[in-house]
Amino acid sequence: ARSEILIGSVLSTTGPASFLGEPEKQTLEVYAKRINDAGGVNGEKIRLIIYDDGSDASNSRTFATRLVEQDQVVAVVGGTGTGNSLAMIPVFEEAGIPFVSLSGGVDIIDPVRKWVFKPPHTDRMACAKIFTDLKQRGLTNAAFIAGQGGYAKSMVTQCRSVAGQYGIKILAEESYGPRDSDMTAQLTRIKALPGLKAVINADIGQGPAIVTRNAAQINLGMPLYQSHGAATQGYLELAGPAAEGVRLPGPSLLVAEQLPDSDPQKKVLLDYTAVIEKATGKPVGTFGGYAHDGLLLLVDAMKRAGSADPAKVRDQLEKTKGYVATVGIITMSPTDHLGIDLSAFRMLEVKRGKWAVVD
Amino acid sequence: MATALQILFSGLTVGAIYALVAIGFTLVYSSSEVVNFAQGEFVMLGGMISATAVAAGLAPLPAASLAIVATVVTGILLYGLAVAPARDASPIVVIIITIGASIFIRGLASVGMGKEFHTLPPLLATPTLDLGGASVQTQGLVVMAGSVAIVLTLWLFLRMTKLGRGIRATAANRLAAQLAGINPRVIVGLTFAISALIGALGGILITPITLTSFDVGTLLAVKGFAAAVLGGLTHPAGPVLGGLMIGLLEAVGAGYISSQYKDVFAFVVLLGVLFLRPQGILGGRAVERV
Amino acid sequence: MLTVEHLSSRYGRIEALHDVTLHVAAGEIIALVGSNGAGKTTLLKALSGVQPIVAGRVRFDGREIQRIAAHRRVRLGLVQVPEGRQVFGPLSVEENLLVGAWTRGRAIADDLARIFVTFPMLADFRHRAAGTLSGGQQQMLAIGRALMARPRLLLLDEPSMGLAPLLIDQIFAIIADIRSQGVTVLVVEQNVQAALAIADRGYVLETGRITLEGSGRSLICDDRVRQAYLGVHVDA
Amino acid sequence: MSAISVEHVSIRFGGLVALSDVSFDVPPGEIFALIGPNGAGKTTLFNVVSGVYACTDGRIRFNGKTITGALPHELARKGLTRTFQNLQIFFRMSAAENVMVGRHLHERRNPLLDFLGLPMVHRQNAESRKLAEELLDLVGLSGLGDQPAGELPYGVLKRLEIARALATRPSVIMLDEPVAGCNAVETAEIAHVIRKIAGSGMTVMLVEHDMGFVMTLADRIHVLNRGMTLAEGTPSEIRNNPAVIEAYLGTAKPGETSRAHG
Amino acid sequence: MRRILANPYAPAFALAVVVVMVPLLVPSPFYLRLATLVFINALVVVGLNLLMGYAGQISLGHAAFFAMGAYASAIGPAHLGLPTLASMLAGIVLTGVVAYGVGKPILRFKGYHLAVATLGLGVIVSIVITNEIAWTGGPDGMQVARLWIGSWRVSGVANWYWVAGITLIVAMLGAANLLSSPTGRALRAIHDSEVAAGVLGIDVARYKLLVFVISAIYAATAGAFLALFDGHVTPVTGGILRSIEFVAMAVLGGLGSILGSVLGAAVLVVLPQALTSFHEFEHAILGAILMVLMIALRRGVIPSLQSWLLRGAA
Ligand SMILES: Nc1ncnc2c1ncn2[C@@H]1O[C@H](COP(=O)(O)OP(=O)(O)OP(=O)(O)O)[C@@H](O)[C@H]1O
Ligand SMILES: Nc1ncnc2c1ncn2[C@@H]1O[C@H](COP(=O)(O)OP(=O)(O)OP(=O)(O)O)[C@@H](O)[C@H]1O
Ligand SMILES: [Mg+2]
Ligand SMILES: [Mg+2]
Repeated sequence: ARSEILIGSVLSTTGPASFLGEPEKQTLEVYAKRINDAGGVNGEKIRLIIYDDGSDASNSRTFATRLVEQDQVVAVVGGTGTGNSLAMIPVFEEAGIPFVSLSGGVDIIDPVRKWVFKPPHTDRMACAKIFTDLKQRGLTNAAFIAGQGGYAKSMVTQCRSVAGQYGIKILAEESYGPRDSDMTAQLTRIKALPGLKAVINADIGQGPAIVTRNAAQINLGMPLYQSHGAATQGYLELAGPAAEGVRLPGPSLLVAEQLPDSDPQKKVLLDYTAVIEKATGKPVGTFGGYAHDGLLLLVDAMKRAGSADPAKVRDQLEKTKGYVATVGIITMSPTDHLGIDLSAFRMLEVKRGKWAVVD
Repeated sequence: MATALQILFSGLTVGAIYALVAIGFTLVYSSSEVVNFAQGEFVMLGGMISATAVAAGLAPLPAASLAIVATVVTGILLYGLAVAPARDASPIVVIIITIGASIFIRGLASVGMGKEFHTLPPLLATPTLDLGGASVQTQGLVVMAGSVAIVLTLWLFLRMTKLGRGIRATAANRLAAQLAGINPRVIVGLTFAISALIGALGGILITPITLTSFDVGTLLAVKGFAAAVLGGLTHPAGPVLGGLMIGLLEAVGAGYISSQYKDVFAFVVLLGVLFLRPQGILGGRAVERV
Repeated sequence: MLTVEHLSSRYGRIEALHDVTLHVAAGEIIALVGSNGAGKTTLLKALSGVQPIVAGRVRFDGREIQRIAAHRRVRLGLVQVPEGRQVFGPLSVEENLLVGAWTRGRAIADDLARIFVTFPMLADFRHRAAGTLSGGQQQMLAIGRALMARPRLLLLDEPSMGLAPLLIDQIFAIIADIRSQGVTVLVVEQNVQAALAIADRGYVLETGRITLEGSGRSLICDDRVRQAYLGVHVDA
Repeated sequence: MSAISVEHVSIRFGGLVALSDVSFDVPPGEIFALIGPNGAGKTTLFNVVSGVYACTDGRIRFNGKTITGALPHELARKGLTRTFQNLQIFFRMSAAENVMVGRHLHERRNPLLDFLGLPMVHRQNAESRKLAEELLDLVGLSGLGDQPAGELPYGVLKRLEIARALATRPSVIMLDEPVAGCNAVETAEIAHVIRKIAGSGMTVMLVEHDMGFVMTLADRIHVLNRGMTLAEGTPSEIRNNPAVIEAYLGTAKPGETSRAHG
Repeated sequence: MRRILANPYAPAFALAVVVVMVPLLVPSPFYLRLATLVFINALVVVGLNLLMGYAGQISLGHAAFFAMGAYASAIGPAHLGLPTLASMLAGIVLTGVVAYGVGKPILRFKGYHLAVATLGLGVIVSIVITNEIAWTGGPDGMQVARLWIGSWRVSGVANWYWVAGITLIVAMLGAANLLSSPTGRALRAIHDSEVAAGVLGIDVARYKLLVFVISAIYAATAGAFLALFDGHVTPVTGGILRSIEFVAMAVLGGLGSILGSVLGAAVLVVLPQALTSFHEFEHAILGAILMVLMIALRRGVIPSLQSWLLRGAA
């Protein structure tokens, strides 16, 4: 037997998606160390090999090949953007290596592919969560303002496709560029739409904070929703008081302390929060949580398989049942490589500069 | 009406930001015909060092001073260690060197100051103002005033002072400048230092609006470069005009045409302008005789 | 005032100057003549410091200057009018002249006025961009710019090139005049006759070597010079 | 029919009138010189005739056909080319390649065939190269073909431009100060070359300040002053024209101060 | 020595030797993939070098042509039901046509103005690709169907290695042919003096356009190869950063040197792979190496080495 279990990862720690990739990388590193300190997996230490694809899908593919051919890893967790994951999938499918993707796009697990799994919420779930909330509040006319990155575009596309099911009318889809610093023009245009009841901002990075501030600046006068991409402490700090009242679908991770003790996730969430805050000095966020779930799902499957053999690990991944993760409680099956449902999301609202649970 | 005004202010705010970045380009260009692509990193350093220092507990003013000093030192080092040793290299080679420098600076900044976004408090206590039914960020006004002030100073400096003349002479003909007793190294090094100063100042002023992170430099540099060229690299007011035009066109595009294609709109209009005035909006006629 | 000993200089593999030795005494006018490609320009550039030298010594006022940077030699009073004029194109005529006085203090208004008297055409165009001037006008500007530095030793590279006949006369008159004001002059000229006529001494440069030297008058009378540079057919 | 006729040509740069109502005719095969004080507009006139500048007013005809506003390469195709006072050498090429570029119009050039590198392209290259060497010989630059042009001295480059222009096989060649920077011997060599090409029927227009050169070479001389025609005539007429002496030649007899000529 | 260095076909032969040797020396699919990426990038850079290094016209928008070739190969089969080969070829031709249409007006600009105009072209193309999600899949990109040439399914590293390698050799031979021809001389003349080229009968505008179109076709071919090779294409393919990277490759290897173009591409493709072991310092080191290389070999790697070798030989 080998003395080390090699696990590969390709993340976007630079480039436009570095906002996601960086916390993913930190989480993987912190947890790999913890796992090894606790004796490793099946008595063997794990070793992570992490590459930065600079948010370029062709690079992801090159690194995927490198992981398989040169490094000979037994499993891969990673792929920050959906495009990056999609570009790598054929490599892992061909090589027969289990791949736990950290990207949001539903295309990754729909259709189901033999070797590909993914813990993160899909953007379609975020849409559903927002639309449900809108409907409950009777705000059926909404407009989108979104960035031009993969996360934002994909979310808007998904939302558009399910809006009808929730009786939501989308009156406008505005967008802004990757480094735009003032979105008042777009918001002004949206604000002037007759009958509009709510605005949804789909983006990651600095965009949501600027939109939130600009909305306050021009006195938008209607509820503003963000996506789970803004579910970070950083957003609250950057947007400042302007964020008051903003809602978003977020993982329980952000409100772990507010959960009742009976909540099955509470312990996992608090543990994760404590570990990351101690190791990095930075607050936790949704995306780091994905990496935590991805790595631990793999480790869990390896433990159940009693080996790091790729095929056995894959089979065990597919048999994951009731696994408590930061995104929710995961139960995979041959027809479902995602394993969570809408209940994994909570509607959060910013109250006095903090996240508060609405439902 | 209020809508139009709001869009106008949005355009002016963004335009002033581009202008502030663009000004730094013209200075180095005016002494060496080189566009320094690390200019965006000067802007980044100004904002990031200030923000990091503030986060570490420093008061805003000392933090900003620290950022400015550090950026100017970076500018001088960039010239002394990377640009000056390349001596007689052609401008395109020096440009690639500055691109290498910008990758280098960005890489170190990401390690040293992290990859998170940061912000700084705005300069004025009232963050927004109501003007004719539209609301503007006071910081936007500060940025506008700042860029106009910098350009005026720079213009006076280049046109009216001996040193300014020396800078322009060095750009026009380095050999002849040497034969007139000018030390081109000192001159070009000086312009790097001043443009780093302008960059850092710009970075500090715009951060309350744009937020900042280790990689803001690249796109700001691209927009600033376009603004500087379109406005006219050889005229000190060129970058401001170019920046404001790009900002306004983007805002008009986003507000009235299509927010997805606002950049396309801005670019097409500006290229049209370039056809009418190939030397840039304010650039002097090219003096090239046979 | 200037002594050059065993100077060699090269462009890449090609040696353009071999073992050149010459001297210029204070107050002299020295003419340097030679065919196209002889190395005259290279020699002047080596003296002014913009052309590296591989061997030899250059002494100015007894001080070795071959390691001193070009811009610092200007401060010592060694000023060159470069070949091909090299004006600052985008700068105005007046600004070009002011840059010429870079190494000097503030009292330059008189000098400026004097240049404008010498070259009235420049006065007419003082606010025009130098790059738009005609070739001859630029030549005047280049000479004027060098004079603005108040040289002690003026190196002139083909000052009469591209100038109208009237002006050529004037240029040689100016050379004589500035010498009378105590400036030493080393002039490279293709107008060999005129140059040797006003020169105290002259050197002939052939493919990078000094092959002849002597007083201006003796060189004009030298058969080799007459045949090679003045186009006078001499029966052997 | 005149090879070149310039009819009432004017051009302004901003406020400056560089040429004002200039007219003259150049008969085929003539050596026609243009002289005048610095800044008189000689180069500008060359620029207008060769299509580098568009004139503000007036008309230019070439072998009877109006060419006003035509681009330089169109004129070259018709048989008109020139050299430059401010050298325009292809510095990144060898001397021979500079001349080969002048053969452009007479080469069969099809980018696709060129891309494929067919043997005919190579044959043609060899032929052009040979012709280039011949022209270099003609202007007295034998053996310099392989020298990078950027490394050649000023005087050599002036001749290289002449060889390059000749390679286009023009019917009219315009030379802007061809002997600037040349000593008397070199000047005589170039005069010889010019006589030779004029002898072959080519029309030569030239600008030059070397009066010895101009007076011995030109059939006719046109004098410009401040953008306007001052005089036109044969060398001896011009030499003795008081207005020309006053504005341009000076009291000294041409040839004495400007340049010695055997 | 000198003869070899001066031979215009030497670079293509040198590359041919390398193409044959690499699979024998390092048969791992990963290295072959890297080599293939080098070939694909080099294809763009050789074309760009014709434009920049020889004709002296800068382009900061060549990734736009690269992306057009890539997306045409993807969109044809996915949305129009065309065979991959046909849509690839159509895409390359179409890119040439676009380059012609765009080049006609913008090549009137010079220097930095041309840089900005081409930059604008790049920005426009990447915005279109990002926003026309129905056609392009938006920022996440789209799958690309496999290429069939007759009954040969061109997929996998081994196949693409040879396709890209041989195409590059052909492209280099073509470039070398072009340069030692009237067309090439016209381009080089334009670089040094447009006005002199004009009075010698060269239609400056036409030749600039010609080389712009040729370089666009090189880029589009390379883009198509990348898309078909990866099986997935995203808008990053056409981003400004990619355009700047191409320019950096050309300058690093040496403007005006065909072999330099290949080397420049090789350095900038391989270096990031080699630097991964530096983890977070990867980028800082990449930037530092780029700077040091450019300072030390300031005419580009190949021309600098060449003049150094020649000097040594003399
Ligand atoms: N930049 C250069 N690179 C290489 N060789 C050069 C360079 N400049 C000049 N040379 C060579 O050096 C030699 C001397 O040139 P130089 O310019 O000094 O001659 P010159 O006497 O001034 O000629 P001219 O009368 O034509 O101006 C010539 O053989 C020339 O080919
Ligand atoms: N492109 C231009 N822009 C502005 N002014 C110009 C331009 N071209 C020429 N001029 C002006 O036109 C006038 C004539 O210039 P031109 O070069 O024709 O003179 P020239 O007769 O050739 O003089 P020289 O004998 O000194 O070469 C000059 O005053 C010059 O400054
Ligand atoms: Mg000379
Ligand atoms: Mg002239």
